[in-house]
Amino acid sequence: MATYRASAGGQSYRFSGLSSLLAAASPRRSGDELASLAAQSDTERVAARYALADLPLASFLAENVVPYETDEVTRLIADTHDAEAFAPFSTMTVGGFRDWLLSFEADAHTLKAGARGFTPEMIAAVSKLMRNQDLIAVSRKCTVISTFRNTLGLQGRLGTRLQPNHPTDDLKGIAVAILDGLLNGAGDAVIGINPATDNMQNSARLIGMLDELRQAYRMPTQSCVLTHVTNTIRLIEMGAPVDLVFQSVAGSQTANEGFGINLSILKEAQEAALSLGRGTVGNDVMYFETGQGAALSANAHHGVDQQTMEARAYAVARHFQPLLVNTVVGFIGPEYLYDGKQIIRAGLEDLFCGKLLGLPMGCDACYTNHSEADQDDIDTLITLLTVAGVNFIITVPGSDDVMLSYQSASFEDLTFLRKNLGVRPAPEFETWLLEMDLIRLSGGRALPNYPRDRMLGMVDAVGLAS
Amino acid sequence: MATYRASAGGQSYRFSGLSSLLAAASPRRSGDELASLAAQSDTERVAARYALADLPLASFLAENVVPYETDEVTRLIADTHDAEAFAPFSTMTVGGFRDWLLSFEADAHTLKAGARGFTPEMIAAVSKLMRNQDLIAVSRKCTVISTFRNTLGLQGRLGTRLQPNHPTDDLKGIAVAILDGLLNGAGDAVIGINPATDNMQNSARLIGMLDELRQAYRMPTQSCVLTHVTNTIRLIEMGAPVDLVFQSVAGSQTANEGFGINLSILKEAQEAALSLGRGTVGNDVMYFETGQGAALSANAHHGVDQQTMEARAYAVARHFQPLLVNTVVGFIGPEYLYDGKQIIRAGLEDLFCGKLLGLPMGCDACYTNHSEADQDDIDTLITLLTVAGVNFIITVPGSDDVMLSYQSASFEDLTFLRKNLGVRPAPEFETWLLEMDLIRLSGGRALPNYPRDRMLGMVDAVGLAS
Amino acid sequence: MSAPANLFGNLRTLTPSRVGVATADGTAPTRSVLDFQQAYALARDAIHEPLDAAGIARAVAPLPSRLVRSQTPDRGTYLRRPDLGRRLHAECLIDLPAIGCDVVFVVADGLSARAVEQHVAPVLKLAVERLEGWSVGPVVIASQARVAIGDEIGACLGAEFCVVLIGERPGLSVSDSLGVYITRKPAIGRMDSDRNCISNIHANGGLSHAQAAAKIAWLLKQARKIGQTGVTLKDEMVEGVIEHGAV
Amino acid sequence: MSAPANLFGNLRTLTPSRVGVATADGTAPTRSVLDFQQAYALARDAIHEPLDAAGIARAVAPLPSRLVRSQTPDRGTYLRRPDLGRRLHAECLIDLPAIGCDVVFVVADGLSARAVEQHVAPVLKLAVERLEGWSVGPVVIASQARVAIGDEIGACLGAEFCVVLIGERPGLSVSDSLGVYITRKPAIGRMDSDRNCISNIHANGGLSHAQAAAKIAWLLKQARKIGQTGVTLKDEMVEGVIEHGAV
Ligand code: B12
Ligand code: B12
Repeated sequence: MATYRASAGGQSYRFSGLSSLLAAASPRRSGDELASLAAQSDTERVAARYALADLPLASFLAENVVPYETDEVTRLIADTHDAEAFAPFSTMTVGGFRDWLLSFEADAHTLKAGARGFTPEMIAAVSKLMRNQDLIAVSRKCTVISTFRNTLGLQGRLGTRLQPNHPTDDLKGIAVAILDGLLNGAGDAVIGINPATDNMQNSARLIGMLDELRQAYRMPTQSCVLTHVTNTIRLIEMGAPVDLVFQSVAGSQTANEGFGINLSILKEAQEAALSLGRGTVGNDVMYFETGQGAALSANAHHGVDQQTMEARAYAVARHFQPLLVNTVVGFIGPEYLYDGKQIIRAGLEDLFCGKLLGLPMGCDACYTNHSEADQDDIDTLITLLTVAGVNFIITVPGSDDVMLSYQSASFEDLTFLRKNLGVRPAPEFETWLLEMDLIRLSGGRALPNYPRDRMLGMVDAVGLAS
Repeated sequence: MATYRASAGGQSYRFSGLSSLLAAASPRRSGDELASLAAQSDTERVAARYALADLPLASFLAENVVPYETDEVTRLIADTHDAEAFAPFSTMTVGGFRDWLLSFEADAHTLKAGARGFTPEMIAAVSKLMRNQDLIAVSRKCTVISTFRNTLGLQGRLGTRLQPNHPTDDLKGIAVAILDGLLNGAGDAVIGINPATDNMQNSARLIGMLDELRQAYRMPTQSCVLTHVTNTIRLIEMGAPVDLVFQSVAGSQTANEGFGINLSILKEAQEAALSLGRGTVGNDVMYFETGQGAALSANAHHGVDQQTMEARAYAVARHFQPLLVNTVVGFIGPEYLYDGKQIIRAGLEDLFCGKLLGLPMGCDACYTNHSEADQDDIDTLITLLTVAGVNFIITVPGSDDVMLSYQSASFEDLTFLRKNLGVRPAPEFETWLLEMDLIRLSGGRALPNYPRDRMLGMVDAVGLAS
Repeated sequence: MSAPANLFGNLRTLTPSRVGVATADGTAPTRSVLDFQQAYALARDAIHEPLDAAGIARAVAPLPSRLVRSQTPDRGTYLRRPDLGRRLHAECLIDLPAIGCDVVFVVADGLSARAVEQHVAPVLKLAVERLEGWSVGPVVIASQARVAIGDEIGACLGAEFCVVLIGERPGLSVSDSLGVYITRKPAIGRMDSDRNCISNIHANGGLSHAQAAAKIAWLLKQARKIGQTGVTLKDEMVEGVIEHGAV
Repeated sequence: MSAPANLFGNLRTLTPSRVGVATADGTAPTRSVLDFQQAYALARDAIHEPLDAAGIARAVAPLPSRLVRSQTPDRGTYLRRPDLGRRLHAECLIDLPAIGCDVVFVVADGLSARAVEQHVAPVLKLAVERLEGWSVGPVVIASQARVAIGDEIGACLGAEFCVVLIGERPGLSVSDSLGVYITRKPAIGRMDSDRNCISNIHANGGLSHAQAAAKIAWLLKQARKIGQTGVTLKDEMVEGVIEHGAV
């Protein structure tokens, strides 16, 4: 384990090992303080950044932050590293890499070419040297497209997950929320329900309902019931019309074990979903959620700061060619991201790291009521994320998820973003919205009510089907 | 003094007088806490907002928050209120006004037509019911154009004050900073120096230097030395080539007296500057700075919350048809705006209030080292402000004002905003930058060095002139 | 009110969600923004309400109970230090001798003491009724506690199963939602994948006390049958499908 | 390093400003971002350094001095409560009898104790030298103080003029900048428009001790002549134009 030294403010500091250097270089964050990994002072933090800036990127190929022998995520990262893609960066330092990322040379093309050469640790490292505006500027340049029944991630487009949760998975209750989302033009990334219960029969029923609705209205989008991956595998076996397989993933083998998963389960699930061949535009069948703090919460962080662990989760995700990945950034609570400022920063970091690693990255811009954040912070974050070219955001009715008990963006927020930043839905979904008279491309005045009236039938239909 | 009642969270609250209602409805803010005006709890705050939402806008014409008899700012507001412009709003409540502002009906045209019908208190009131995204959306719709040697405030444009301060007003030192700004395309709103000393001869010298530079390079912009207005009047009398008259203004007569000014001094200064007829495109000759907390700091807030006092300062400003008004939002310190979150919110409020009242509103997105904010917050704020259509921002070399000792946006930040949000300089200035080969409209690669080389002479020239 | 909002009028009763908020112009009207803020203020208050542990003890009687606390000194620390909320305060160990039992119920305040006060006693009573033949340990009422505190408690008592009933984080629409976490062979270091969860037990359109109790019993019995809790124990309870109807 | 940055090389010495930061691509390079952050960390530390009041007293000797403090209990409160920093702690009043004098110098830590420690003694000495014939009161050294504390001090002592030497807020390039505020007829309630200010006294390209002292003396003499301080007292000092040269 190498020792790194640097001084700042007239004091010199040493950091033993990449992990402690990375942790000390992180912006102040409650999770790293909880893990006793954070820098003790602002000057120590700057010293760590000086040291990090001078570190060759190649160092991250030489030293693993989590042991190769005992961790399959590390093995995945090391074994799938693309040395050829990395070649142009092999002599760069982390600081030089930041400068390159901000240069004109780094564009959609070169960033895409580099993605498989970057390890999560490299990307986490460079993000620690970046200001919010740097994270935004680079994320914006980076385009990652994924496809299933529509095309997500195109420039100037903003996708949305329509999240219609209900505390007892009541079908009509869920249908009303879906209707609300569609009337506001949401749902191109996915219509995705978190089921309140883990009951298999219940999940099957939800999947069936989503598929019926989609077909009845010929919606060019995909659906998902976000139950545990092992449940979804069974549901596929049972013949349920599964579009996407969902799973929460984390950045170490142990953390994933805490989620009851490993790489081979994910592989099995991906293959099962692929076998259904339900995609029309493409066949990206996986949907992953992540979020800083998950590994630490499971005591499976191996002394690595939470943002680096998060980036490692992206290495897991990218192995399975996902349609959607989103960080649920303020979801867990203040012990990992204390307030709006930390949530905003983490949201931008996660977007940056995910995109640079080649993921179709979205964000659930959210907070819980025990953290020091409010809806103003969400307004701020979704605006920044949209400027930064996020692939999609999560939207729930009135910002209030009544089952998961936290606040995210709302359908109205989507209208705000479309009006003020000019972003548009996925093209196939946009065409459908126009056909259904649900949006006006120009912005313009309110829509007539008849398409809405027509769609109200949706809720009754669900009643009959169940 | 009316009493207002409302309940929230099962508790009922009463607020005596408009001032306490407005204060209790304000977002949590250190300045209002310092003044013992803030709501005691989140539920009290919401109760105040319910009460405020139901209040007719006309109430603000019936009750003055600062007495008419003893305050010339109140008299100015009351006596110049345009009842005809107000007519369409005369039956609206504050809550209904918010909804109207967010509707399609409220557009650049109707907002402009309403401006003189709105009082600062009405606008401050409605801002308290608005989320960050509402402030952004409405500010963006509102266009205020002002002119002197160029046209500021056009849609899709972002102006900049180039602020080249030096701790001893060294001419060459200042010239280097100006050069740096120009090479980065800054300076269309104004090239404006805060003189370190109040010495008259020194200010005269600075004004002369700015005018020489401007003429030598035929820059279609205006200059300003931000000394006290009474000094500027004398300088005009002495024959100095004054483009703009600067002054800090506040929202009550007493607070302005604390600044050593009153309305008639401002009038005198405006007339003096107008008499010089130096504008080419137009003749808006006044430049005002404001900032939440100034009135409270002078103990001249009359029990009114700091944001309402700030909006009242805008009433002072708009009376003199300014070219530029900017809030120096985080400039004073944590006693008025504690952290990044409060600064960001206040910046958006100030922009909103200023624009709705008809001001060509800019913002100095800044913080001091004793507040809990950092450059990430500035990145966030300038991005939001630009989306919100701010007329101009302040830029200083490397974000660090070496004389005023605070941090603002930098020239590089302007490049970030131009690249990522597509905003452009004032058209006349843009043409000049293109002629001088100082920017590429397309974004594109770095510029050749020759125009820069050519401009380096600027610094030597200043040496000779002095 | 704009037309689509009116259209939503009837549909709104089908879900506690804030549906149909948008005006014809696609924005959230003032009323809904303020209602949201009011709910937010209340949710935040709920988090800080202290647990009336003695009251819970009385409510669960005649089941015997023990009062314990985590290593968390206060609420502020509780929010930042989940590690402390997962561990028993040393002085409580003495109250939890290794008696051995089939199942121990642990009542933990979690993020909502209110949820515990509203729902624990009836759920517990109904669940125990369904567990005929099971030896049930004393109810352990833990303050400033997280789910994993049940691991240490269960291990101390020598319980085969631990059922933690805990206050879920308060949301804007419900601030008294109870969650249940079932773990076989509780021991410090158990992972969440070793447990099963029943969530959203509350009266605002959530799971009823009877439904929750039935599911606890079903999962416990199934767990005993297969010798496992966690991801390998699947909820295939047929009555588990919740009846649908008005909220 | 990119070309324009190099071009700025020589020019950079002409100002302490962070000029010529942008790379050819118009962004701030890593090095400058980190240097900025380092300066930020240091500036923030500077704000919290306590004043060595006894050390200042020794440094200004043989001028007699008095140590006082404001009503602020600690630094955190100081930052949030300027009202308390403007008022004398009650127990200090006894040390400030109404002796009457032409001018009293008040040394206040303000936001930078470092500025006071670096610059007060020499500036004070040079200023007093230039004030021949003036009766100078004891130097009052005030901790946790704001500019306006001089009003109360001056009033207590019965001074005609009060000159407050105070630590200005630390910036990234200089954290020991001294400011001077001169007020005629100091009394609680004076406004800032009643004062004159001399700012940016420091060694990083700021005003020298001699220049500052000369300006203090000029302003005091002019103020006595016109019977006023504040906006009506204009700085028309001819030597006031600062010599220009290398930083
Ligand atoms: C926060 C949360 C998480 C966090 C947990 C990390 C943390 N430190 O809190 C994260 C994001 C990591 C998470 C992950 C998952 N969660 Co979860 N989670 C929640 C949530 C929103 C709040 C829990 C809470 O308030 N706990 C109370 C506090 C005071 O206790 P705590 O000790 O701090 O919290 C512990 C438990 O909450 C536990 N936990 C969290 N989720 C789950 C899920 C299961 C099945 C188990 C056994 C434990 C568990 O993790 C925490 C740390 O040990 C609930 C919904 C709700 N309204 O309660 C869903 C919920 C419990 N989670 C759920 C699910 C399905 C999952 C996942 C299995 C999803 C997936 N497919 O991967 C994963 C993996 C869980 C695992 N095995 O570790 C479901 C459970 C459904 C069911 N009846 O079984 C719920 C009810 C939400 C839902 N309906 O989708 N979750
Ligand atoms: C903060 C600040 C302000 C704040 C003051 C409010 C506050 N609560 O702090 C605001 C924005 C309102 C302000 C306004 C003005 N300021 Co001012 N301000 C400063 C700044 C940046 C820091 C002061 C500081 O750290 N004080 C130390 C702390 C610990 O003490 P304090 O008791 O909290 O602060 C008091 C004094 O700073 C005083 N104050 C602030 N500015 C001025 C200006 C003058 C002339 C006077 C007499 C007092 C004064 O107000 C504070 C509250 O009483 C200095 C620059 C610097 N580097 O110091 C310029 C500075 C002092 N201000 C300056 C000027 C010119 C002004 C204005 C006159 C501008 C104008 N044309 O209107 C106005 C009006 C001042 C007045 N008469 O009230 C000049 C003074 C030049 C000179 N040598 O005379 C300075 C040096 C900056 C500059 N070079 O432009 N200012």
